[in-house]
Amino acid sequence: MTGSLASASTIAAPAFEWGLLSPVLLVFAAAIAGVLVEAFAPRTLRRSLHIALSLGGLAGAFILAVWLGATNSHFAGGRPGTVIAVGTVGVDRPTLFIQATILVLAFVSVLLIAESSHEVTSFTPQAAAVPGSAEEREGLLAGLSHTEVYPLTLFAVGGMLLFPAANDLLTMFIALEVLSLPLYLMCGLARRRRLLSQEAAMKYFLLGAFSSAFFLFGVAMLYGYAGSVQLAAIATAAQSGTASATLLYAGIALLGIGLLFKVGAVPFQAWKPDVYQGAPTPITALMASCTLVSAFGALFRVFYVAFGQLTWDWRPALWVVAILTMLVGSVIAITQRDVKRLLAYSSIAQAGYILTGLIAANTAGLSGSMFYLAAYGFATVGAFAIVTLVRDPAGEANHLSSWAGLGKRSPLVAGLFALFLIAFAGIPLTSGFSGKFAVFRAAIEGGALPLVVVGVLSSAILAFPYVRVIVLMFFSEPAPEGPVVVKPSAYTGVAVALGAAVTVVLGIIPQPLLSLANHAATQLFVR
Amino acid sequence: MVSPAHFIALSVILFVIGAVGVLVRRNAIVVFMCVELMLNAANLAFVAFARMHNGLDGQLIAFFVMVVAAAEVVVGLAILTSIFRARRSASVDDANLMKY
Amino acid sequence: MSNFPWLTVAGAIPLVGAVVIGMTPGRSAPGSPADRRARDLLVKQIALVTSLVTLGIIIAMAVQYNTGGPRFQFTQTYQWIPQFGVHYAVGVDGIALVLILMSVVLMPVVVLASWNDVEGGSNPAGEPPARRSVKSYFAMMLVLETMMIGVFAATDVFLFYVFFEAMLIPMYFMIGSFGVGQRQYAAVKFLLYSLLGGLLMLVAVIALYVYSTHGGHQGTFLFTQLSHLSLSPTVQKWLFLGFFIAFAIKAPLWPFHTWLPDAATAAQPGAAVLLVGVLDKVGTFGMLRYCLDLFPSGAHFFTPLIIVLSVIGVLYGAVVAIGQRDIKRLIAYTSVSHMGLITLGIFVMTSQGQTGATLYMVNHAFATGALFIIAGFMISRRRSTLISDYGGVQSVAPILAGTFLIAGLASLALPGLSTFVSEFLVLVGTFTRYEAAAILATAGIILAAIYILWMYQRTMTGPIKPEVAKMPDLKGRELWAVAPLIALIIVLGVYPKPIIDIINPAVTKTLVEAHSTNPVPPHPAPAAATAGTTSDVRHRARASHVAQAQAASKRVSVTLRQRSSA
Amino acid sequence: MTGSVHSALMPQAAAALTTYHATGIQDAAGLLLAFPLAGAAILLLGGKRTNSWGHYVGVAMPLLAFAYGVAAYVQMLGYPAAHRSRELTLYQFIDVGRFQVPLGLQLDQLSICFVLLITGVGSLIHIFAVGYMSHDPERRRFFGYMNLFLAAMLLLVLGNNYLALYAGWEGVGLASYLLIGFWQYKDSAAVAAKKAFIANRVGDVGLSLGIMLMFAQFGTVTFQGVFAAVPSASHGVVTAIGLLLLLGACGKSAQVPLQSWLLDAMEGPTPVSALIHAATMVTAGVYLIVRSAPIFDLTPDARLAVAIVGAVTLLFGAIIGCAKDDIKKALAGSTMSQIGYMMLAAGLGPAGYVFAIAHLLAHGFFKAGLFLGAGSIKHEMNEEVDMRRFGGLAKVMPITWVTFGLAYLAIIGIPPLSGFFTKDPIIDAAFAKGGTSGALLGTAALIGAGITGFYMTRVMLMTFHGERRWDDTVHPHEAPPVMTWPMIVLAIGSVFAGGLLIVDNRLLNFLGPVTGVPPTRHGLWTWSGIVALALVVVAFGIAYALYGRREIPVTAPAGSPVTVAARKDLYGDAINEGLLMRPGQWLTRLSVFFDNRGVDGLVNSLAAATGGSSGRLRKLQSGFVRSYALSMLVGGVLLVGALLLVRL
Repeated sequence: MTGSLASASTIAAPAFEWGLLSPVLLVFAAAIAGVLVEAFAPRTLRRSLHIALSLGGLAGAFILAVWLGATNSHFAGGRPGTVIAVGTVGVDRPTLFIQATILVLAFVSVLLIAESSHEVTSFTPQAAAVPGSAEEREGLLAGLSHTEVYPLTLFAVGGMLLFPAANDLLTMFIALEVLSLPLYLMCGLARRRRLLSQEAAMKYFLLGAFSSAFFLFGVAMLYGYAGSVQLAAIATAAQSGTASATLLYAGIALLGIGLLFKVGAVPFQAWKPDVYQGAPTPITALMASCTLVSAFGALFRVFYVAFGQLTWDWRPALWVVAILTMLVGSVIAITQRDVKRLLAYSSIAQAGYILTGLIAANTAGLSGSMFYLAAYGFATVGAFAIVTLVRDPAGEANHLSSWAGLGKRSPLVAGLFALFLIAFAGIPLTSGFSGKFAVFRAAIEGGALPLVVVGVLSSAILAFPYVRVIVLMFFSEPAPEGPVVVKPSAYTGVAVALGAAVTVVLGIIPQPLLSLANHAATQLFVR
Repeated sequence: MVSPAHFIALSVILFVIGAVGVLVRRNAIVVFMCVELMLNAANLAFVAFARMHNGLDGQLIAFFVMVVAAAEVVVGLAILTSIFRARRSASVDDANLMKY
Repeated sequence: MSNFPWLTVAGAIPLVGAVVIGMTPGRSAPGSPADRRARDLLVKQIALVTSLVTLGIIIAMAVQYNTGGPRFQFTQTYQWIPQFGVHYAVGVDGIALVLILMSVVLMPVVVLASWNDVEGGSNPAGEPPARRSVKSYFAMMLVLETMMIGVFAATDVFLFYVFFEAMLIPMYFMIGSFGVGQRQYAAVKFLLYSLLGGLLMLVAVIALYVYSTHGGHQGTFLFTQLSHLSLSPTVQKWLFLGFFIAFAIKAPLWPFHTWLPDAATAAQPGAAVLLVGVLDKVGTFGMLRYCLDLFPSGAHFFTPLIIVLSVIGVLYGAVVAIGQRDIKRLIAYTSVSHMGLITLGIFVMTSQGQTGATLYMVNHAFATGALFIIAGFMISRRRSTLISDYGGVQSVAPILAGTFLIAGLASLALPGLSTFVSEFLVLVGTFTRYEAAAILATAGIILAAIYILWMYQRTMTGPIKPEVAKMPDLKGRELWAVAPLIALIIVLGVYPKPIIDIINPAVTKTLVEAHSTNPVPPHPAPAAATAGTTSDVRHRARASHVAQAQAASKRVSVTLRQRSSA
Repeated sequence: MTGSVHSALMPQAAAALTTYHATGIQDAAGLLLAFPLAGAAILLLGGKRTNSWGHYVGVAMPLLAFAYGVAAYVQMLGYPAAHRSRELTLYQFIDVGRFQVPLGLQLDQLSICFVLLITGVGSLIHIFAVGYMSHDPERRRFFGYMNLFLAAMLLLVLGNNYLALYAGWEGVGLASYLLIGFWQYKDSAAVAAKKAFIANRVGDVGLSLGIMLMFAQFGTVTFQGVFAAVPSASHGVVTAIGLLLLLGACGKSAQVPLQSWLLDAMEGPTPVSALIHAATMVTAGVYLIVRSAPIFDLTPDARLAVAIVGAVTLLFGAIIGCAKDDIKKALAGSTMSQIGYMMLAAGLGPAGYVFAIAHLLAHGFFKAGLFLGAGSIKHEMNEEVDMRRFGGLAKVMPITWVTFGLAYLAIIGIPPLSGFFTKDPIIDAAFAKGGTSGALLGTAALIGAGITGFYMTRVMLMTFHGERRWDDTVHPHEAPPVMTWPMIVLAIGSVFAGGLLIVDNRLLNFLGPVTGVPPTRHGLWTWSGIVALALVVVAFGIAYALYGRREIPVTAPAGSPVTVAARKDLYGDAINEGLLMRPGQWLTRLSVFFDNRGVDGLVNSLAAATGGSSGRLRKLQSGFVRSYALSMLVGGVLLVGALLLVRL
C-alpha cells in the first residue's frame, strides 16, 4: 500500500467497540497468555501461573461484564444494548447475563480442573502416551500434569462467550468451532480409564464435526435465502417473504440441528452420555454447565432474532423435539448404573425443560430459561464435583452400586449430593424448583400447557433415578470394599460449597437473580 | 446455461454423499474426510449464492470455513492418532466401550 | 387482636429446635456409651420441649381467635418473589386453625411415643433400624412440624405448594432411613406417588398464576385475590383436576391409595401417625380450601365422580382392612375408608358435610394416631406386627387393651367418642343431597365394627398366648403419650361444640365461595318445633295433623329418586 | 294404600302433646345420667385402687338414680295429665347450619316408665351382682360396665331427639359388648360379644339412616320437630322412616332377622343377661317404635311390618326355647319371644302401644326374676347351665324355687299374675285389628302363648323337680341374702305389676297423652284370653308328660328334625353364615387380592412398564458412533421435512 492511495480515499476504519467486547477479549487474551506460559514458563511455576491466569481472567471478565451492564451507556436507562463489530456481535442484556453466567460457571469449573490433590486430579500427564505404556507410568510417577488444559479451557470459554453473542451466522459458526475444538481435545485427557476418554473424544469430535457441517449447510441455505448471514437481515427477508421458502425452512432446520446437537436435544443427544462418561469429570462439569448455557444462548438468539416472525412455523417441530427430549432423557435415566451417565441423561431431560422456555417465545421464556440455566449450572457443577471425590483404587467410583451406604460413610458428601439431586428433581426450596417454575410458567403463558404437562410427567419419571441414588446412599448398607470419599483441596471444596449455597439460596430467595434475568430479558435481543 | 440452482443441487448432492459416507465408512479418517466433504459442499453453496446475490460475503465465508476445517483437521487427527496408537485400529466401530 | 406474628413464631420454633438439635454433639463425638445415651436423651428432651412450646404458642393464639371475625386472622403478608407475585402470606381461618391445633397437639405425643424407636424400640424383629441417629430423626420430626404449620397457615398458593412438596422430604427420610421391613420400597413409592401428584398440581398452580395476569393485572398467588378470579368453566375443570389429583393422592382417595398401607406399615409408629394423621389431611384440606374455593364450577362438574370414588373408598378400604393380617396395614386401610368419608363430606357441598369432614380430619388424626401409637407399644413388646401372633393381651395388659379399645371404638365412630360427631355430620350432610351415597357409606359402619372388633378379638381377648404372657402394661412415658389422645377423643365426643363453632363459619364462607347452598328440607318442621326446648310452650293438635296427612297423601308424592335427581 | 283410608280407621289418637320446661326436681334430670356415669368413671378410671370398695359405688349410683327417678315421678304425678311432658337442654351438642342437636332430656310419661324400670330393676340386679360376682377378681370392672350401661340406657330413653337416642342406643350396645365379653379370656365370650355388636350395628345403620332421612325431610331430628312435620311428608317417606326405625329395633331387640346374637349373648355374667338381655336393653326397640308413634300412626305399611316381625319372632323364640338344655339359652329364647309380643303390640298402632309397654314393664320384672333365679342356680352349681344336670333343686333352694316359680307363673299368663294381664290384651288387640292380617297375627300370638306354657314348664320341671341329676362335686344350697332379696322383690313385682298396670286402665290413662288411647276394652276376660289359658294348660300337660313323669337323660336324645333345628336356633347362624359371612369372607379375600394385584399391581406395572421401556430405549444407545450419526441424520431429515411440510 502506498501513501497516495491512503490519501486518495480515506477508508474509515471499521468502528470496533473494544469496550463492549472486553469480557470476551480478556478471556481470549488470558488464553493466549496461557499458551505463552506453557511455552516459556518453567515447569514448576506453570501450574500456579495457569491457575492464576485462568481464574484471574475469568474473574476479570466477569467483573467487566457486570461493569458493562451496570455502567455502559448502551444499557443505561433501560436501553437494550447494541450491535457492534460491524454487525457481527450483539452485546445486549441477555447476552451479558448469559456471558456472566458462563463466566461464573467456568470459574467454578476451573476450580475443579485446578484440583491440586494428587489423588483427585483428573488429567493425564501425557495425552500422547499410549494407555498402559511404560511412558505413561513414568509420567505418572514423575507427577507430571497436563497444564495445557488451562489455555484450552480459556479458549473454549472464549468461544462460549462469543457463541450466544454472535449476531451473524458466520461469527456464530466460528465461535462454535472455537468452543468445540478445545473441548474435543480435553475430553481425551482423562487420567484414568483413558481408553474411555479417548473414545469419548473421538465420538464427540466426529459427531461434533458432523453437526457443524449441518450447521454450516444451514447457514449456506439461509445465506442463499437472505443474501446475508446477519440475523437481522434474515429476519427482514423472512418478513418480506419474497425468496424461496424452501431455502429458508431447510436453513432453519439444518441450523437447528447444529444448535440442538450442542444442547443435547433428542434425536441429537446420542453423544451426551458417552462423552459425559468418558471425559475427565471437571471437563464434563464444564460441558454440562457452560456449554449448555452458551448453546441455549445461541439457540435463543437465532430463534428469537432471525426466526422470531416464524414462531408458528418452527414451533410444532420444536414441540416434538422438546417432548421427545424430556421423555427420552428421563425414561432412559431410570436404568442407568453409572453416575455420570445418569447425570448426562438428566441433563438431556433438563435441556428439554429449557426448550419449553424457548417454545414459549416470550420474554418470560427467555428470562426463565436464563434463570434455569444459571441454577442448573451450579447444581450440576456441584454434583460433578462430588463425583470426583468418590473414589476407589481404579479412580472415580462411578458405578452406582459402589455408592451404596455412602450416607453412613460420609454423611456430608452424600447429603450434598442428595441436595443436588433434589434440586434436579425440582423439589421446592431448591434452585431446581425455582427454575422449573420459571420456565413452565413462561411456557404456559406462551400457550404450551400440554408441553408443561409432559414436562411434569417427565420430572416425575426422572425423580425415580434420583430417588434411587438417595435410597442407595442413605438406606442401604455400605459395601465392604466400597469406595472412599477423599478429602479434596480447597479448590473442589469451594466449588462444592458454591454449588450447594447457590442451590439453596436460589431456592429460598430467587428474586434477586430472577429480577436480574427478567431485567435482562425485557427487550429480548437486539437486532 | 448453468443456473445457480444447478450449483445448489450439486452442493446438496455432495453434502448427501458426505453424510452417507459418514454413516457407511468405518475408518475414522475416511469418516472425517466425509465430514470435510460436507463442509466443502457448503462452501460450494456459499460461493454459488454469492454469485447469485452479487455479493462477496459468500466467497469470504468460504475462506473462513476452509480455515476452520483446517483447524478441525489438526484437532481431529491428534485425537485419531492417539486412539490409533492405543488400539492399533482406526475403525470407529471398535471404539464402543461406552454404550446404553 | 394483637399484631404479634403468631403463626410465623410458632412455625419457626420447631425449626429452631431442629437447628439446636443439629448443634448437639452427634454419635461420632467421643464418649462412652453412657455419654452417648445422655446425648440422645438430651436430643429427645429438646424435641419434646420444643413441641410443647409450639403447642403453647398455638393455644395462646387460638384463644384469641374470633369466630365471628374476618375469614383469615393472624395474617401476615410480605413479598417474597415479586417476579411471580409470590408472597410470604400466612393466616388462618377456622378450618386451618383446628388443623394446626391438631398437628401441634399430635407432635409432643408423637415425640413421646417415638422415644425409643430410633434404637429399635418398635421394630418387629427387634433389630434397630438401618440408621440410628437420634439427632436426625427428631430434627426431621421438628422440621416436619414447621412444614405442617406452614402448609395449613399458608394463604399464598405458591407458599402452600412449597410446603406441600417440601414436606415429602423429611417424611421420605423418616420412612426410608428409620422404617422397618420394606422401608425402601415404601419410601420410594410414597415419594414418587406424591411427587407425581404434586407436579401435576404445579402445572395448575402456574396456570392459575398465568390466568391471574390476564387482563393486564399484576399476577398474584395470594389466595384472597385468586379466589375472586373469574375463570371459564373449561379452565376451571382442568385446573381443578390438577389440584385435585395431587390432593387425592395425598389424602389418599381410592384408587390412589396403595402407597399408604406400604408407607404406614414401613414407618415407625410415630412417623405413621404424622403420615396418616397430618400429611393425609393436607390433601383433604387442600380440596376444601383450594379446589372448592378457586374452581367452584370445576368442583361442581367433578362432584359426582368424586362422590362415587369416595363411597367406593369407604367400603373398599373397610373390606380390605377386614382381610389384613398385619396390624399396621389394617389400621392404614381403615384410614383409606375414613378418608373416603372425609372427601365425601367435602364434596357433598353441605355445611354439615364439610363441617363434619373438617372435624373428621381432626378426630381421625387423634383416633388413628392413638391406634398406631398403642399398636406400636404392643409391637415393641411382642416384636411382631402379625395379628395372629397376639391373643389374650387384655388379661395381661388391661390398660394397653383398654386404651386400644377406646381408640378402636373411636375408629368405628361410637357415639360419645369424637369421631361419631364428625361421621354423623358427614353422613347426614351427604344424605340431604345424595341419598344413595349416604346409604352405602352408612353401611360402612358395619364393616368398621367388623374390622375393629375382629382385630380386637384376635389380639386382645381369648386365651393368653404364651408369648404375650409376660407382656408388661403401659406405664410412665407411654401413658403420657396415650392419655392426651384418649382424653381428646372423649372430650370432643361429648362436647364438640367449641371446635364446631370454629369450623362452621369458615365452612359457611367456603360454601359461599363454592356457590353452593344447603338443600332445603321439603317438609321443614315448624320453626317453633325445631328450635329445641329453649323456646316457650309449644302446642300441637294431633287431629289437625291427621287432616294434614290426608291432604299430603293426596298430593303428588315426591319420591326420593325425583329429589335426588333434581 | 292411601293415608286417608287408614287414618280414618285409626283409633282415637292422643289429643294433644304439650311440652313444658322442666322445673323443680325435674330440672336436675341430668343427675339421672350423672350418677351412673360418675360410677362408671370412678370404677374404670380408678383402677385397682377401687377394688375393695368399688362395688358399693356401683350399687349406690343406680340406687341414687332410682331415688331421683321416683322423686321426678312423684313431681310428674303432681301435674295435670296434659302438662306432664317436660324437657330440658343440658347443652347444645351439635350446631351446624340447620342441623341443631341439643343434648336435651325429655321427662314424659313414657320415659319415666322406663326410668323407673331401668333404675329400679337395675338397682336390684346390681345388688344381686354384689353376691353373684363376689369371687370374681374383676368385680369392680363389672360394676363399672354396668353403671356405664345404665347411663347409656337412661340417655336412650330420656333423649328428646333422635340423635341423643341414637347415642344411648349405641352406648348400650357398647356396654352390652363389654359385658357379654366380660370373661374375655374365653374365646366364646369374646366372639359372642363381637357378634352382638355387629348384629346391633346392622340395626344401627337402619336407625341412623332413619335419622338422616328425617333430617333431610324435616330439617330437624328432635322428637318435637319431627312429629310436627311428619304429617306433611309423603306416604313413601314416612313408610321409609318407619321401616328404617324397625330395622334398628330389630337389631337392638333381637327380632328376626337380626335375632341370632341374643342366644350367644348368654356368655355374659348372668346379671348382665337379666338386666341387659332381658329386662331393659333388648326392649329398646319397643321403646323406639312406641316413642315414634306419631310416625307409625301415619304409615300402616310400616306398622304391619312391625307386627309381622313381632309375630314371627315370638314364634321363633318360643320354638328355640323349647329345645334348649342350657337354662339361660332357654330363657333367652323366651326373651326373644316375649319381645316379639311387644313388637306385635307396637305394630298394632295406638291400639297396642300401651299394651306393648305394659308387657314390657311386667316382663322386666318376671324375666329379670327368672334370670336371677337361673343365675342363683348357676352360682351354686359351679357354673353349670345344662338343665339335664339339674333336677330336684326345689328342695335345696327353696327361695329360688318360689321366686322362680312365681315368675314362671307370671310369664305363662296364669291369672292373676302379671303375664295374664299384659299378654292377653295383645292377643286380643291383634285379633281386633281385623282382616286376614289380624287373624294371622292373633293366631300366632295364641300359639306362642301355648308354646310359652310348654317351654317354661319344661324349664321349671327340669330344673327344680324330678330326680337330682347333679354329681357329688357340687353342693347346691340357697344363695346368700344379697342375692335372694332382689329375687324376692322381683317376684313380688312379677305377681302384681301386670294387674297394677292394666286394671282400671292405669297405664293406659297414664300413657295415653303420649301414645294415643286404644278403643275401650270391656272386662278382663276375653275369649282370646280364655283360649290362651286353655292352650297353656294343654301345653303344661304335654310338658309334664314329657319331663315331669319321665326320667330325663343326662345326654340329650337325638330328637326330631324340628328339635334339632330348634337346638340350632332354627339355623339362624347357618343362614347368616351362608348368606353373609362366607360371601363376606370371599369378598374380603377377593378385595385384598384385587388391591394387591389390581390397584397396586397397576401402579407397579406402570412403574415396571416405564422401567422396561427404559431398558429397551437405552439399547438404542449402541455405542457405535455411526449409529449415533444415523440417528442424527434421520432426525435431521425429519426436522427438515417437518419444517418444509409446515410450509406446504
